Amino acid sequence: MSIKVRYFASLKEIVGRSEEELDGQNALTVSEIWQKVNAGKPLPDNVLAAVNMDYVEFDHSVKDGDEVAFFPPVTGG
Amino acid sequence: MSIKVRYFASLKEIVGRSEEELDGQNALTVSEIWQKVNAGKPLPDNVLAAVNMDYVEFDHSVKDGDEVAFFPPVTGG
Amino acid sequence: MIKICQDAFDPWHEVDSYQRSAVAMAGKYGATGVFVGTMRDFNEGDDVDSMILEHYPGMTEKYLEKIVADAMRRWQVLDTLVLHRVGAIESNQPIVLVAVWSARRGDAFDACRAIMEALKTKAPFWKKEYLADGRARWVESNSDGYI
Amino acid sequence: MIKICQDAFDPWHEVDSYQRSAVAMAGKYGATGVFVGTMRDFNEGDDVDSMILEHYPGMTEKYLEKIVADAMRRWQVLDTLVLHRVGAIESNQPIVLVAVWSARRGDAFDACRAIMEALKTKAPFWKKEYLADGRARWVESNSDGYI
Repeated sequence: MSIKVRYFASLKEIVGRSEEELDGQNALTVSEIWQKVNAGKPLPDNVLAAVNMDYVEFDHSVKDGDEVAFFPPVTGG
Repeated sequence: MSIKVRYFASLKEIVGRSEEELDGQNALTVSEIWQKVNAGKPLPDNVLAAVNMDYVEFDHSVKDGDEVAFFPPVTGG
Repeated sequence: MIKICQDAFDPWHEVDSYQRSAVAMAGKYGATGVFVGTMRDFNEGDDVDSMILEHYPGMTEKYLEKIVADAMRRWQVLDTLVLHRVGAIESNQPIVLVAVWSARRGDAFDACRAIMEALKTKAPFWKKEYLADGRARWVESNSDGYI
Repeated sequence: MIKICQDAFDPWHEVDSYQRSAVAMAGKYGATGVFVGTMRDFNEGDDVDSMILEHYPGMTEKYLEKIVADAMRRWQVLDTLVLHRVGAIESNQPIVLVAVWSARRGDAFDACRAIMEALKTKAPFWKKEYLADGRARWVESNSDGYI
């Protein structure tokens, strides 16, 4: 099992990748996931997070098998 | 010259006519016009009045040549 | 544009063709707000078969012009289309169409709604309903849109 | 119905054909509120040639379903149609369509606007603009609809 991390829109261009897998982690928060896969780089302002396609706060605890997504404010419609 | 008086919708059915002419009158208010052509019958509740196709109050003074209309609340749309 | 329609109209076709003809606003409008009022087959608990829409020719057009001009003064609107049916109407036929084109959505939403509300309180149209049980009655007043 | 569209769509044709297919609501709806968002050829003072609309497949549908369900709980709505374009879009092409059918106009107006506002703040779509001067940029945030 693993955690899938995804990036969208401008954030995908900033981090330079669209997705990655994080193996054998548990009980990390969304913030800690970001730190782990982005070498301690601070989260850009205004970034939103979703776990399993639901908006979450950054202290939300991620389980093995979850999909975590980071993206800028939405601009559809 | 004369004043044209018109009725619409349910009010037209109540008074039993759609229009009439009132000759040689001047400086009457809209209320007085109604009294004159309706033999003193009281104005039904909620009736609206227009002079020359603009809404007016019942104390509006009517001039020779004007068109006066009486009708119930509007229900279009 | 404002039109009083003696015959049935297709609101989506009207909006589409008006929009295509209004070439000057192509690329300028980001928002279109549309309202269509359609005749239901029920009202106040009764089945309604058909309806006659009476109006005051001349005053109708004058007030629709006023109502649209007021909305265009108040909001940033590029263009509007207002159609209202008169005469004999059957259930499921459109009665009124209000369409507003603007650069931004706030103006389109607000102006479309304001035009409809003003039309409902000021434009001289009256509905007479013919019920399934044979009765006929004048609709007495317009509601606030929720009852 | 909710649809994510890869290709250009004609909003008036979509509303018309959906309405014709929804035979159960014929005669029941007295009000239809429609909003169409269209790509302008300008934004923030610059000429815009085209746009890429990115989205988060799966989450997009999930949030649109949520948004519509919320509106249907809150207002008396008979049916809704929500379409949103993704991929490469040119100026003057529709981006989004929201249509709401209800018995009375208050519900159609309020639900249509609430769905649009929720879509603008919650549905995971992102716009990248390609400007006439050769630059490209991500749109950074949605406005309140007036600026």
